[in-house]
Amino acid sequence: MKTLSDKLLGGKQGVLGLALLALLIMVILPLGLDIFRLNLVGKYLTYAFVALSLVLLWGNGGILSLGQGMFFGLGGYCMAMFLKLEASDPISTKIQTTPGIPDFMDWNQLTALPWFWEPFKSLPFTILAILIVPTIFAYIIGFAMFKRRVGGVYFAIITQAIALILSILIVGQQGYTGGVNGITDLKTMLGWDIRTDSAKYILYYVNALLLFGCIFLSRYILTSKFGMLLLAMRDKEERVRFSGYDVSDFKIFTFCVAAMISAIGGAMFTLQVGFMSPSFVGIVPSIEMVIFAAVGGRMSLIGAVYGTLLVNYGKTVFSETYPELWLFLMGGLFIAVVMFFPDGLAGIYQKHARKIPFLKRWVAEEKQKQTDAHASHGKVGTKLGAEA
Amino acid sequence: MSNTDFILAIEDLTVSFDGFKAVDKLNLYVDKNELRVVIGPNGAGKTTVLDLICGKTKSTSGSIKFKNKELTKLAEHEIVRAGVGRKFQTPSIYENLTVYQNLEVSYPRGRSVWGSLLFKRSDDVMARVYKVAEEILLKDLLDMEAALLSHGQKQWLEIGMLLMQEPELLMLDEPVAGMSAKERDQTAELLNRICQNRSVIVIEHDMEFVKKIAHKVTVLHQGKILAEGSMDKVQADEKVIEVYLGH
Amino acid sequence: MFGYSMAEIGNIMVMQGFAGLSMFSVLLLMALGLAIIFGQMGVINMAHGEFMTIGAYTTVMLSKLAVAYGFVNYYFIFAIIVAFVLAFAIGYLVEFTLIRHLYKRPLDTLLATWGLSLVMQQIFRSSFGAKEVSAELPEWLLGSFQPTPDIDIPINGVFVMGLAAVVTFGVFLFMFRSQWGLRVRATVQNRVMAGAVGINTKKVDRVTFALGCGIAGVAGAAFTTIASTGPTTGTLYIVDSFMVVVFGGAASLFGTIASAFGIAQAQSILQFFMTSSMGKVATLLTIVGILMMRPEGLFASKVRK
Amino acid sequence: MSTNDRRRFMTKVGALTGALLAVSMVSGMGSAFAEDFPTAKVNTTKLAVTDKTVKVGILHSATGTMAISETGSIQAEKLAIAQINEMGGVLGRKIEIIQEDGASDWPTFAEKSKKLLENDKVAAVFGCWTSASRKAALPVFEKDNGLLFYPTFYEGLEQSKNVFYTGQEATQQILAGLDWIAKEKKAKTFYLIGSDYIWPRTSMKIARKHIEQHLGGKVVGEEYIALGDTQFGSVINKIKLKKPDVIYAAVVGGSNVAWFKQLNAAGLNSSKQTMLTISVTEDEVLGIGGENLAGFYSAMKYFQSLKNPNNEKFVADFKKMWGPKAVIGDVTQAAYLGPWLWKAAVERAGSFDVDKAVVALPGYELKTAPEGYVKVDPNHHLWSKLRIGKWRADGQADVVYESELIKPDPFPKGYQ
Repeated sequence: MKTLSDKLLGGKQGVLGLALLALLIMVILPLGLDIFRLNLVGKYLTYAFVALSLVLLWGNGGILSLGQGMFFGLGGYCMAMFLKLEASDPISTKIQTTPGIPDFMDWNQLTALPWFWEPFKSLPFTILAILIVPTIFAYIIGFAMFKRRVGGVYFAIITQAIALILSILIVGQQGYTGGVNGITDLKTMLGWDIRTDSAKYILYYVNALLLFGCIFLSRYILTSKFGMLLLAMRDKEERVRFSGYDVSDFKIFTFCVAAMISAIGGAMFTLQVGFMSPSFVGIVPSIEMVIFAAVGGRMSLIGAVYGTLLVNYGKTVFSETYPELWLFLMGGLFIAVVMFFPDGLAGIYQKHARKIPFLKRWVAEEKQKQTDAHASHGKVGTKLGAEA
Repeated sequence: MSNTDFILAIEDLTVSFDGFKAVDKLNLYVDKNELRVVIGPNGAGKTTVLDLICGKTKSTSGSIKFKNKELTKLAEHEIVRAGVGRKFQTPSIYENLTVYQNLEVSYPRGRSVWGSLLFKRSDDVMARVYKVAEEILLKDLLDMEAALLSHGQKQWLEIGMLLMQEPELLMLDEPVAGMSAKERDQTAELLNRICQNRSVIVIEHDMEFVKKIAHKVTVLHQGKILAEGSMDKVQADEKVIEVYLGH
Repeated sequence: MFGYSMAEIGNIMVMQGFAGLSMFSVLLLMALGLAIIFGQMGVINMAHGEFMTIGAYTTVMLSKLAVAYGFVNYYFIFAIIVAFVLAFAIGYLVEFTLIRHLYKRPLDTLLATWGLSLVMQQIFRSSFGAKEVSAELPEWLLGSFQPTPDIDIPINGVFVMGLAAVVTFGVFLFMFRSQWGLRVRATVQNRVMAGAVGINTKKVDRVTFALGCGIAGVAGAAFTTIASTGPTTGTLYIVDSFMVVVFGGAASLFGTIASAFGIAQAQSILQFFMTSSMGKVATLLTIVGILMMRPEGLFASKVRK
Repeated sequence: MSTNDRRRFMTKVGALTGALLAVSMVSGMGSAFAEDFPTAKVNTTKLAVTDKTVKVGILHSATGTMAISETGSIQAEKLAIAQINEMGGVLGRKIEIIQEDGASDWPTFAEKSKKLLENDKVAAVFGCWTSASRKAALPVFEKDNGLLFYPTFYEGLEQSKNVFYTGQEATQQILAGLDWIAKEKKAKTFYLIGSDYIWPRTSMKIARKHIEQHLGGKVVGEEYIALGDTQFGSVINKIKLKKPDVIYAAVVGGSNVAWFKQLNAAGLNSSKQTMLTISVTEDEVLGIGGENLAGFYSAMKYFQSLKNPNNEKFVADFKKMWGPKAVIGDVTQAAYLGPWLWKAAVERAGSFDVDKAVVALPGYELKTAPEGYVKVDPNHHLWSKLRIGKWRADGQADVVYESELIKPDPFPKGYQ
């Protein structure tokens, strides 16, 4: 029987994986890197939220969304709206025609703050909005699509189209959104300067903790009956339906959770990088984030984090030395992962690392325990069966 | 129609695909605890009838009543929850899950999103899994990944998954296809056992097997009922012989 | 009306109707190849736009040759054929090395072909440079045709329209009147059965995929008359192409034609009355809205599963 | 920059030596010797300055959609730096370039700016092209107290201590051009069309106010095209219906080519329609094709065909380094000014420290600029002239008008 802690940690193997990841993120990287590089890692880790959401949605649920960038963007924009309002106090914007509103609104001849910006003056509202707005958006899309059993490639294409629409809208309505420039020049949160080195360290750790929180949440979902059903649905949707489950409800829920996790990543991105732009909302980043998950192993939560770090590290290194080579590499990565390593890093680990004797023994012990449990219950079952 | 004692009452059921009537004004009644076998040549509409009952296909007109409850307007999962179970022609099991998990997933508790998130593997669930596993002869293979089972065992596993749901009406589409002679006998026994307290509809081609299990046989042809009655009676029917043999 | 004479409004309506038709032929050319690949084979080819770019660069390169050797007036037809052959050949190769391993994993095909599109873009950039280039057009493709002094019908638009008609007719003949088409349709409907009656289904797949790519090449060649060519030109077209195919109902050629027509007219009219960006947003929103209500597309037939 | 480019670049530098020694681009200062300026004194802020070298950054898109436009700027900046090094460098120190790729992605610009300033400690950065990339990088420059030379003509509404803007701000490019076309073509009605982002929108806002308030004209239509859109049929029909005297255009990127091609195909060539654009330079003409553009006007501060000794030499040097087919647009020339202005700033200040260089530069006059004479205003923009070029079919422009020197005014009163 699984206890709650087992569910969150995923057994011995899970504990080991989590501990290694925590060691890397919480200790090794902060000690080994200067604040500039660490801030970069922090930025990558915000993408890991999206990769994580795709492991839930795509790896386990078989639902490929090519629009996760939308939710990342929505979360990021909610945060950015709050920070921008704080940066646009009447004194620092006194040069404008209308002081007290964000600079890009002034350039676009707006003379008052639009109504939907007003509530973003409050931090509690903003935090709520980061979590709720993308979720509602996902719910609407999910409800419309899954209730009508749109799935597979159709879902992928339609989410892509919605991402495109949203990015055209953001660019087109620049008086309200900052347009193609995005919302820039964010400085403080409740008076706390987010650009200082100490702030960056704090934000890095907040981000890391939230990431682990999301890993725990995802793991809980995946190890519950819900997770088993998700896998079952991916492979035999019809069977699940004819076992009395409303398949669409499960898909909508997964899509919403994935949206919320992505949005948290987006909000943390804004805080750590200091701006948000529509270039995250469109198609290209949405697909790139799928590859992060694929490289890590589409079924593995921890793999998603490693995949994100690895691909982005590669991107930074190569774009500094061989920018041309990078696109070849990225393209090749897509092809190679799909053709040769469909289970990504996690798959390679399963295949090889498990052969290390110490690990093997440790994991085998636990497996034996499980089997024993079944065997003993089997006897009980036999007895019951005989009685019936 | 007024209420009846039938567990299943199908009346004037019609479905057409682009003008082609796969099922045409069909009337079919199944008693409580009856094991009914539906036979008929290819394309007779047998599988379509099952699809219509379980909601996979929506009817063009007519009514399907299960325990006097109209099914035609319900969604698939609602029909299942009302007490109808359906096994597909090719075994439809979760290959990546173990036999135990396959059965557990089918246990009728925690069927809502939140229910499944909070679902606990309690003793009564386990007991039920073991009981069904024994019934379907898989109790020694609980930890095996379902993909590794033999074809016949997969068929049983799917029947077992349906039994987990405790359905009042069980519909099986060619349950012994691909089974060895011994497995067929075991399956026949299994079916005879499980129809003690529920009704079962079986689609089958293997006449030997049909003889072993059928209480009553319905012959479908071109979406209509050609004959109905005991196996002996149906086998002697001129029209049935013509459909099967004459061309 | 609004201070314009009836004649003026009439002229604009004629030209506006033509603008819609012209956009229709562009969308149709983009989507036809995809309709074959996606509709018939269920393969998502995200590199479809790059196959168009192959056709476009072929035309640009040939136009340079043509300028150098003085046969600018004739090369264009030749260029279209070369574009087809080249895109067909590369498509054939791609199917052989990549796509055929992934038929059972449509979502993975999507990712692999996206990767392919990145690689192709970088190949274009490395070989032709990052700058956008234009083909030197023959005299007879330039300017406009004037039925009355106040009506201008762009000749390149007429050309693209004619080409779209020819290609559509060709695809129709191929699919419904040729032995090959019969094999393709048989394979789509029942792969095992088709194999059993002696159809080489693998070869059918390869040719079908390559044909779709070849048509993309033709589309790319045609677009050099309207716009320029750069390494990332293909990405501009890919979402529109998919929208047309999905909206029409994936398996139906007729649906593709109808949906290209509908989308083109809607967008061209909306862009006349709204701003250009908002016209596009409104069109896409409508498509997505309709698809949510009718996910199988406009012209999918009801089949017995 | 590809390794190929780099190799070519190195060989070209050698070839340039002779020609360059004869030139002293910077006025008054001449070349300095490093011994006269001890490192500890000229660098008090831990920049990457040694006794022999000083590091600077070049940050443009070498890949992605913007590579098309930014390549010219990279080339010009490298040319200027090579020439300065030939003359003995800055304060006796050779300039070393660290080039980063912004990859046409705004966040990447911010990331790379951070790398250049915090990791590499460069003394100055020449870079950014789009406003979006500048806006993304700006907070980094302000926080790390970096120094950016930004080459593109842009919408204005910005002035930062850490940035010098070597292109024109919107009023410099727009007002004089509109005045000229209104007078020259007796234009009363205008149709404004641009790509859908901040620069065209802000430019059109200024243009509209100028047309309505100062020229007594009328704007009969205003239209924005989604970036990358290539279908102009409906827009062209709208224009035909309105029959404006002048189309005032700021369409960019791939859309630009489609716009001109379709305009011509629809019969609106320069014999029937006057158009003034603020988004076509020699770089864009390559893609658009001279025949589609012939007879239309561009308003820029620089054209490759400018007749003056500075420019003739600049064009020759540029082609020597980057090949005879290279063309030079407005932004390329503005990018070329960046390294020269930075050199002047450092030498006037006698220090690489950003705080000192920044105050030293305003008031400086660069008489050797290819565009002629420019002066640095206290608001960090340049005084410059506006020129109207009429395009020829061969892809060059005839300069038909040249304004007086215009004071930069990034926050124009009455135009906001």
